[in-house]
Amino acid sequence: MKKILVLLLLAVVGFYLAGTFFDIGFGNSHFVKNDAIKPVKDIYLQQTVQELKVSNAVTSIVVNFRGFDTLGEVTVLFLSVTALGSILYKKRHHVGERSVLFSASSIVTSGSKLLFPAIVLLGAYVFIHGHLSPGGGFQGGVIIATGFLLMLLAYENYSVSHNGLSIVESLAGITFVGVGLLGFMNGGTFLQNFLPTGELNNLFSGGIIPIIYIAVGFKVAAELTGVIYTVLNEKGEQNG
Amino acid sequence: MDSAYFQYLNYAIYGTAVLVMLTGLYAALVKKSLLKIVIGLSIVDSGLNLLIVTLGYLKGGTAPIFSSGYNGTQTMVDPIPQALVLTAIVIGFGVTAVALSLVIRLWRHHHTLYIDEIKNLKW
Amino acid sequence: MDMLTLILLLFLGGAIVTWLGNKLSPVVGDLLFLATIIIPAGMFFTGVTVGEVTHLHALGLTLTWGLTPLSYLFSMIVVGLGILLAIYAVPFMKGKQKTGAFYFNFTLSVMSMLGILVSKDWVSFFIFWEIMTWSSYLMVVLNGKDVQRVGIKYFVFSAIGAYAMLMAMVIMNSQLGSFLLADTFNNFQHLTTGNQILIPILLLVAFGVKSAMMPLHVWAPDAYSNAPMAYTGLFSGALSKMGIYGMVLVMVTMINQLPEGTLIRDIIAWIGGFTAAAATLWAITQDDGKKLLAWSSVGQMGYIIVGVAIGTPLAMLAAMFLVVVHAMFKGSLFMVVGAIEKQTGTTNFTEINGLIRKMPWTFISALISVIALAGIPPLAGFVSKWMLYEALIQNNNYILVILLFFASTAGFLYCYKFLHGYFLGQEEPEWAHVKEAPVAMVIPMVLLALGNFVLGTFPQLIFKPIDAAMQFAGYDATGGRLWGESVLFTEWGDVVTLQPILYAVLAVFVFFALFLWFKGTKGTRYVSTKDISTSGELPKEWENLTFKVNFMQPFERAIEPFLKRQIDKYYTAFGNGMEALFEFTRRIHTGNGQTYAIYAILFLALLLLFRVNLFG
Amino acid sequence: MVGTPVLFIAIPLLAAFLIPLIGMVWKESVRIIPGLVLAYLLVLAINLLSYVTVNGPIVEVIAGWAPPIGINLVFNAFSGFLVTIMVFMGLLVWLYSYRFKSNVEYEAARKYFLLLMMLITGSVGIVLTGDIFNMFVFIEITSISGYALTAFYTGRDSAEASFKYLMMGSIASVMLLLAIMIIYSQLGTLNMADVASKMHLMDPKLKAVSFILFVIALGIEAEVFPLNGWAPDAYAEAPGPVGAAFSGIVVKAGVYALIRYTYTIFDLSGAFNLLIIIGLITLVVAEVAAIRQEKLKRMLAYSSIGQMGLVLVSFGIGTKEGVFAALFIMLNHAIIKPLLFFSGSYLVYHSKKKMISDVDGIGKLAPLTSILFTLGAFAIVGLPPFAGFWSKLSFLMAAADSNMLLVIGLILSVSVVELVYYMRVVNRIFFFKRTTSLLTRRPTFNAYVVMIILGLMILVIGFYPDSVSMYLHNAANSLFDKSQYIHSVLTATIQ
Repeated sequence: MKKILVLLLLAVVGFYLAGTFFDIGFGNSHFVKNDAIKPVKDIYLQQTVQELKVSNAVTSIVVNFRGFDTLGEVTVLFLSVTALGSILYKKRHHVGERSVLFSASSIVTSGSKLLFPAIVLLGAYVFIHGHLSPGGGFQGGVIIATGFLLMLLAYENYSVSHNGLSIVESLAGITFVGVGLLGFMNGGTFLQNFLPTGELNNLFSGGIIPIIYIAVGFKVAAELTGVIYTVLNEKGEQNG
Repeated sequence: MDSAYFQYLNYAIYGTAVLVMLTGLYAALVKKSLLKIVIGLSIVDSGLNLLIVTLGYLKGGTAPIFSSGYNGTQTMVDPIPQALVLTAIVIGFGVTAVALSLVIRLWRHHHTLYIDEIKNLKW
Repeated sequence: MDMLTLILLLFLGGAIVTWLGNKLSPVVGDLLFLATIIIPAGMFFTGVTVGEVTHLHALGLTLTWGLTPLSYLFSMIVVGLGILLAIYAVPFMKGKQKTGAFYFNFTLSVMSMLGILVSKDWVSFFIFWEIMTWSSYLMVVLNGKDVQRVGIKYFVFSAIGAYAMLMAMVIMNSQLGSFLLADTFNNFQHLTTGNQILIPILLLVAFGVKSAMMPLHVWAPDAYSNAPMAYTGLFSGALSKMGIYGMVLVMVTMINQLPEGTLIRDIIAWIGGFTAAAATLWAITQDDGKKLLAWSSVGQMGYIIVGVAIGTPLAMLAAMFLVVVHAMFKGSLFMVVGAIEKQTGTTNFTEINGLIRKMPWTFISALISVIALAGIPPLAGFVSKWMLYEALIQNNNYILVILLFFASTAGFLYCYKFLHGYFLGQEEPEWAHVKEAPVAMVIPMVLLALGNFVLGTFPQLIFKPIDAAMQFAGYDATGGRLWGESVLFTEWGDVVTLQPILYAVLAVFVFFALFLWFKGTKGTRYVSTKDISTSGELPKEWENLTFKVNFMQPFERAIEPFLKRQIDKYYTAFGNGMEALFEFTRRIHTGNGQTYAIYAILFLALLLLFRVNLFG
Repeated sequence: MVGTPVLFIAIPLLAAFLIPLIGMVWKESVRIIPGLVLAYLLVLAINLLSYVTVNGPIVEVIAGWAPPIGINLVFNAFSGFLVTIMVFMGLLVWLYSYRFKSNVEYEAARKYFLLLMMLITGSVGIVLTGDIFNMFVFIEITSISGYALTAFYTGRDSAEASFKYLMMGSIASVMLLLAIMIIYSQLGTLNMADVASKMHLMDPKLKAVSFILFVIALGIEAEVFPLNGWAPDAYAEAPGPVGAAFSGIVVKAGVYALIRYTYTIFDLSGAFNLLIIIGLITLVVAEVAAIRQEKLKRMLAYSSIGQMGLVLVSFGIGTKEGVFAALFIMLNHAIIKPLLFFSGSYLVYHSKKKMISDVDGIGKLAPLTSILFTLGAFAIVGLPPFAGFWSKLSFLMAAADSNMLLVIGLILSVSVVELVYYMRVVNRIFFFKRTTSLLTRRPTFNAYVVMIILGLMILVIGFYPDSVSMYLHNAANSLFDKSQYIHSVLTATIQ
């Protein structure tokens, strides 16, 4: 009964949603054909090369044009880590008793030890080159976090320092806001670029964009690791 | 590429994205296990992200990256949906993490993941 | 700061200070309370002149305050009763709980009633009306008995009335662009026809609730009897008169301008007549003095409503006279019950007997007030009722006269029941310890009772203000001597005195008193109900030895079919039905998170389906 | 000017990132810093509001890109007014809960205050932002803090409430993103003013669909009827001050968002009718559900939902007077409902199930708390001379001016219901015999201060409504003047 109702409702919703998007159309420049519409994406693309000297337009949007969103996004991550800690908070901590069913084989353990530095390096590369190539702070941070996930899965008693994570997290966050505020004091607006933008396609280009993206990379890595670690340390069988 | 082909792609891609969303919604609305509900919600997110990225596509477009030898901004796909989807993914991750931790809490408290039994608060 | 604002602020501040002072020490609270009532009241009588106007501004609205002759008449009742009951209340509340709350709400009630009377615009009228409502509500629930039923019933009806008024006033404001009473009355013709009907009806509902008009009266008996007796005098005597005040305003201004006016007047008059008759029957069946007086109050309000609704000069005069007189005798009677409650701890007729020797002053004021209540000649009640009958006959409302006459006659029954129940009959040993009430309680009630005497003899004392009030309200047919329309006064020419009647009746009265006294002094022996040794039988527990149980049994049997139909029951059934519906509605929130999500999708689907209807 | 609107976001974020660091050295800082931040924000808000009153709206450009390119924050009379209320309430909530969890360890306190601060920041961000996607981000910040705070107490059923909230919140965010993308795909911009100025170009069908999606998404935040199933649970299970923050701050942000879309961004004529319809349904269902509640906080929660319904109806009237009344109701609700939550949670402090019957006769044992609760109850049902009366009166006047007699009648009948359930509680507090043996808890000094401040505000507004009416008028004008909003944003430059 409930299923049928839900299916019916979803059919209605789907019909209208799909209809809407079919109307919008795929692959064409679907903005309303009118002179009054000057899509901001054109400005973004232009300014990305001309002003910011950043080759990855997505990065320039994420970090600079819409950097405020990204700040919020980073905050969301930060909050979800805090929320996780608060939701799963217990007065008596049982650290180290992880709910793994069986320990990993030696192939896995030594293999992950081998891979771990490479993964971290890759992650660092991705976020350092965020403004030049596809990728960036979030992607790099996630890659690093997967490295930690691998280690945590492979070693039953691998532990990450909570304090360390939270220091990294905080420092990275402070860097982000701090750079923003510096722009506020220097150039007049929050998150405004105040460094020389350099040459296009150089590592040192784009002004504050790489700095922020590196901070984001650290932050995301620390936060994701924190999430994984917190959930992993949750002992299932315990009575709350 | 002719326009009829694109018309099919239109239906195929948007249809898929909407279908993924609806599948996720169905799971979230009908499945009884909390975990499945959470999975359903993240499937909805995936479908949505697919939809958003698709919206930015331009016929014959290139990636919005100014590597050496790029030929004009006119052929680049719209970078804004990509930037937005990045944000959406991250937020979706955060929400999923919180949701899973809540599932753990509910398991601790009720010793069940069956949503019909978690109804202490009602009316 | 001008006088009116100052007076109202003094009341308000005094209320708070009294309440705090009472926490400090009861004596301080008592003194502060008396000061709070008496000082502003004195200022009101000395410092405020009719016609003076004050303006205040709030939220872009202008609040206008000023005294009119009509409100002056009512304010005399409020202030007079307020002072007397305040004096009465201090010993009454001694040793009781929640004295501070009592003083606070008493003062606020007096303040709000004065506020209503000085309001010249609807906003301040409504503000004071609501303050009056909640302060009296807190009094009704003060003793903690049956709070959820009685208190909520009172508040719900008051709120319905108040919101009806609120609706009427915002409609008038939007249509006429003014909240001023005068503007809304004068420009009433500019409203659309629908609103011309709607607004008076809404206002009549509002005022009908407070004045306990028949289908809206169900709160009154319970609320009157549940409030502390020191307050009920004010409640029944002055507070319910605010409804009458409003009704007078509506009747003489709006209804008069309506083509359907006569029909509405007739309907209201009939409702009033029916209220009087039915409430009287209910009063007869009560075994509790409080309840009896409460029903009697409802009945008396019925008379007043008839007078106001008929609206001829004489009828209005009668109604206004009854307003004043009712405040006096009902105030006094509630004080009597309060004194009895204070001294004996109960107010049930079947439990108390023969207090006449224990509480003689209380008895005397009860006697005088009851005579006034019954409308027996020498006292003021007679004058008002006479004029009312006369007005009705002049207006050819013969059936209504018969109804009222029936009510009035039946009223004798409960009047007698009241007197007999408390004061006559055998003396029981268990009440041997009862003493007369404290002087501070006796003096106000005797004063009020004597007031009936005075007004019954020299009605012109109050005719002058009533006349002024009625001229203000638009009656000027007889050039300021409206009482001349009544046979009662024209018989003796222009002089408004009733001394001849008084002397005649007094002579008969004294004769009978002397007769009883002479007869009574010869070897009277006071016996209790259980003292039936003369017949040689021993009474058993269950044997009914007193008349007071089933006092009016044959009569009650006669009116039983009528008593079965209680409006209260219908309201209760309606309320229960509503609550069941509410219970059903709230189960929409089933507690299952998934269901809520389905609601969201359902809502989305609905909006999508009706997109065209909604957004074109 | 002492600062700019961006500090409303930047300073709390900086503090949020700093707190874990400082907390390692000085544990008490996790309590104190949020308070200092909120106090600073209050000073800032008041300063900016008075600046705005004189000099017109402030449009703050972020990252050096003037609208419509970059994101911007708009601090005008309307948003500034709401921000001031929110920050003020936030400060009071902080003060109230300052010693609240003193028996809990450092970790819990750190998380609690951090999340609380971010809840307020997120709400402020929703109100300030001038970008539709940025609003989505702030809504998510608010929601995640909300989920965590709802589930803060581990002992109760709070996780259940939080999970319901999260489910609805997820659906909301999906709908919101869909709606944003539909708009973006048509107009190629995300800036509110830009979108608003181009809205007439959009295909009416797409416009309607995206508006519907917005209504669903923001309706979940604003607790509109069929979408508000989570709200009573969350209010009841969250810690007392968080419930107060929800009703005083978060809902306001949700309603703001809904109103901003209806009034400024979309130009759909049917939108106002829709607001009235959903507002009325919300009001009726919530009040009707409230009267049958057995738990105090759930009752307050339903009452809060009902008030929001009234606000929506008032906005739906669509006249300046209606907006004025709606803002007045919001202001009063922001003052009164926290007072009720604060005092109410002390009244049932030691009760396990928080039943209404547990307050029987508590008036004797905890007189001041009871009187403050009663004051709040009287004020919220609109009894004069307290604050709620004036907002109710202005609402009715606005509705009467638009000839909505049936709406007036319905709302007044619902008000009777509202009166009944509040009076039942007041009766129980003062006029019932104490039946339980539960102890009463004396509120902390801070809690007393907060409650008395709120009580005084109720009295001040009640006796002197003109003390706030200027701000309300300015705010109403500012919301109503759509072209001025668009103009001021699109011509904004970097100061």
